[in-house]
Formats: sequence, structure tokens, C-alpha cells
Amino acid sequence: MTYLSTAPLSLDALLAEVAAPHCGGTCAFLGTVRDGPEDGGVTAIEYSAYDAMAEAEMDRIVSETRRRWPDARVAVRHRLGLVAAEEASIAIAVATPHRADAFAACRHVIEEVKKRLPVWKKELRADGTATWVDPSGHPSMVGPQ
Amino acid sequence: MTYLSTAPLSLDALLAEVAAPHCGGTCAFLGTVRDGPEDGGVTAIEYSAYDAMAEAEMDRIVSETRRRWPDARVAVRHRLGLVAAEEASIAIAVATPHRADAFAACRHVIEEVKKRLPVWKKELRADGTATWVDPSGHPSMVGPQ
Amino acid sequence: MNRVSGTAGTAGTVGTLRVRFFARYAELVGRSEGTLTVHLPATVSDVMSRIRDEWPGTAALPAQPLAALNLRHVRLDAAVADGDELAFLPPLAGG
Amino acid sequence: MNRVSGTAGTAGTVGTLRVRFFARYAELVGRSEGTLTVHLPATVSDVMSRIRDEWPGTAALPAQPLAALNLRHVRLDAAVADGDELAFLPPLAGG
Repeated sequence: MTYLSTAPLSLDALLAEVAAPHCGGTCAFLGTVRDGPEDGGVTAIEYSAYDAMAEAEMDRIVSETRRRWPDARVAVRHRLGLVAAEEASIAIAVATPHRADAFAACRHVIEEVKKRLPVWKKELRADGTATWVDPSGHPSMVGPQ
Repeated sequence: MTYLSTAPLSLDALLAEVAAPHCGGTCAFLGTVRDGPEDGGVTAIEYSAYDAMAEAEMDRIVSETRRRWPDARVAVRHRLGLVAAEEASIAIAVATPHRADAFAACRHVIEEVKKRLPVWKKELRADGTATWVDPSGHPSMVGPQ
Repeated sequence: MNRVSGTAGTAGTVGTLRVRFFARYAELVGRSEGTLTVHLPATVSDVMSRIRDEWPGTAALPAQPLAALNLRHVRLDAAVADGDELAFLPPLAGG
Repeated sequence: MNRVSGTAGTAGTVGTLRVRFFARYAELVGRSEGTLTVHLPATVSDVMSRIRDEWPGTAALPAQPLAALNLRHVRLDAAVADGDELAFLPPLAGG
């Protein structure tokens, strides 16, 4: 199983993967590269990963999700490389017999991905600058304190 | 705006409707006709509605959702007529700047739809029988008690 | 509960309503709509009682069905007015 | 904290590690990986201290970075073993 892809993500493909006759509710999540007024003219994001660990970690996240929601069918892909504004960097689909579990399990996957997946992003701006993103909000500490 | 459709639903169309540069998180929900082992051989569901009220009620649900999550972009379609097993009866897409709102607003829409939309379904089975579905679980009370 | 015709005699006004039945209720009643003239003031519940007495098949409806007035959910004690569209709704099953 | 070479003298065993840097850390350090031989037992933290003393550019790394050992997140007090792959990870930004 490979969870990483340098090609554009297809939510339809993930939906087809999780579809099953006994699953009446499917929740999907798409994370897309923002370029809103507060995003400073981001034209694209370059995603990179610790590939082998990202695959292993995603596999653990999916396995844990299936253990916690045994009826859930889960599919997820993370894109790497250059992703243009408004394109998807991650796509998740979860199908379950009942909708509450679909929402909960899908949310669980994205939260765990954010916490655990060894993936990094560099924002590329129209003015030619590039910045590593630290989602914790503070600039990365460098050097001994 | 029409929220009702007798044609198959396209989640891609809804995703395109809600996409916006400042929205980095999109949550989608698909409700599909089940035919699991516990569903007694359902081959299709015939959905019918109080059309004018369903349109009005859906418009109120969407407006309320936008008021509660002002940054949310919301699209929803409910299918009517004959819907085969594993096809979608409802599709919802909600895009927001941040993902927590996308999940919450999307969940809100489906919960309100379940509670308020004047839509009914008749399950058609392989053995030729048809049953009106009462999601509350008890058989419909008929006659004065 | 009194019938509409017995409670609104003094006001002297009447209203004409379009009454609709959907899904299973339409099947039970054997029709999907009808027109009813009632003395005002009257509530949805008053109209329901009147219909149950006068329209064949409506006895099969529950005593307290879901109701909608002019495309909105209403309680059974909501007042009706001339020209209103009143609908009786089986348990909802959308989504 | 003592350096590995100072704490594991009695055991006498050594281990060879593959050490990797990613994203911003690779840029800061000016390389994405290297090989290091350490005396065992040793923790991730011990290795980190040793690297900071010996490898140019690594002084720019934070004192307590995220670390992964053999493709799993680990705490800095986790023990390393011969043949391990140890990675230092900048703040994660997936999703």
C-alpha cells in the first residue's frame, strides 16, 4: 500500500475504494493549499516527506482507525512535491454503516496525520520567496538555547 | 437554487461549487443506499418529497449553517426518485478556512436534513415487497389510539 | 378537542385551506390533497379533527402527525389562516 | 548530559547508526544524512549531543528536536542500537 503520491489526488478513486453495500455513510476530507488574503500570495507548496516513515506512520494511523472503528473502510492519500494553490494535499475517505462513525473516524485520521506524519511544506510565494511552514505558529527554534 | 435532483449526484460538482482560495479544509458527506446483510435485500429506494417545502427547508438549513459558520461555503443536493443500492441519496460539501469548522458545519447540515427535510423513502426489495421507512425505528402508528 | 365548526362561530370569518398528504399518508388516505373551508380562528389541530371526522380514510392517520403550514414545520396549536397550505407529514426519512 | 563516548566505556560494544536530517534541518546542517559510530548503551539524546559537537552545521539544530528511530517517533531518552536509522525531524506540517 502506498499512501504518498506525486500525482494530483482523486477523491473519486478513494470513494470507490471505500464503497461497500453495508456502508450508508461516507465522510471525506480534502486539505487544499490556501491562497487567501491572509496567506501572502502563496502560489504553491512544496511538500516533502521522510518517505519510508510516512508510509509506515500512515499505515499505523489507518490500522489504529480500523481497530477503533471496526466497521470503517478507510482510504487516504497524501500528495508530495509541488502542489499549486487550491489543489489538494491530502484526501481521506471513510465509509461506515452509520454516519456518526464516518465523521469521527475521518476526523481522527486527519488529526493524527497532522500530529504524526513526517511531512514538511515550503510555501512558495509570487515574490519568489520560500518559507518552511511551522504549523505550531512559532518560528522554528534554531541553535542551543 | 434547487437542492433536489432526480439525476445521480456529483460530489465533484459540489466540491467545485465550494472551492475557494481562502478555504483550506473541505469536508464532504455522502449518504448512500445500503444493501448490507441486515438490510434484507434492498435493491433500491424510491425517494419522494414535499418538493416546495423541501427546497425551502434546505434553503433555511443552508442559511442557518452559513450564519453559524460565516466563513463556510456550503453545497448540498438531495436525490429524489429511484436510487439504486450503493448510489448516493445525498451529497454535502463544506469548505472553510480551517478544518474543524468544515467537519462541524457538514455534520450540522446532515443532522438538520435528517431532522427537518420533508423527504420519504420506500425500500424496494428483491422479493418485490416495498416498505415505507420510519427512521425512528418504530412502525408508523396508524389510527387513533 | 372541539371541532372548528363548533369553536369559531362568533368570529364569523371563514378560511379556505389547501390540505396535503404525503408518502404513506397519501396512501392511507387515498388522496394527496383536498380543499377545506373552516371557521376562524382555528388551529392545525382543529383542522386535523375536522378532517378526521369528515374525510374518508383520514381516520387511519395518527392523532398527532407532523404538520407543515406554508412550507414550514409547525406545532399542532399553530393558527391557520385563509389561503394557507397545510400538510401532514409521515415520519421524515431524508438524507 | 554526558557524551556517548564518556558513558559507555565499560560495555565495550559499539553501534553504527545512519543519521538523517529532513527539510529545514537538512538545509541548516547542509547534509541530509551521515553515519556515526557510538559506544553503547546510548540514547537518542546522547547521539544528538555527540553530533552537535562533531558535525559542522548541527549546532543550528534545536537542542531537543523531534526524533524518529527506525521509522517510529521516539522520545529523546530512547536507546539506540547497532544498525538503527535515527532521524531528526523539523516541526511536522503534513495534511
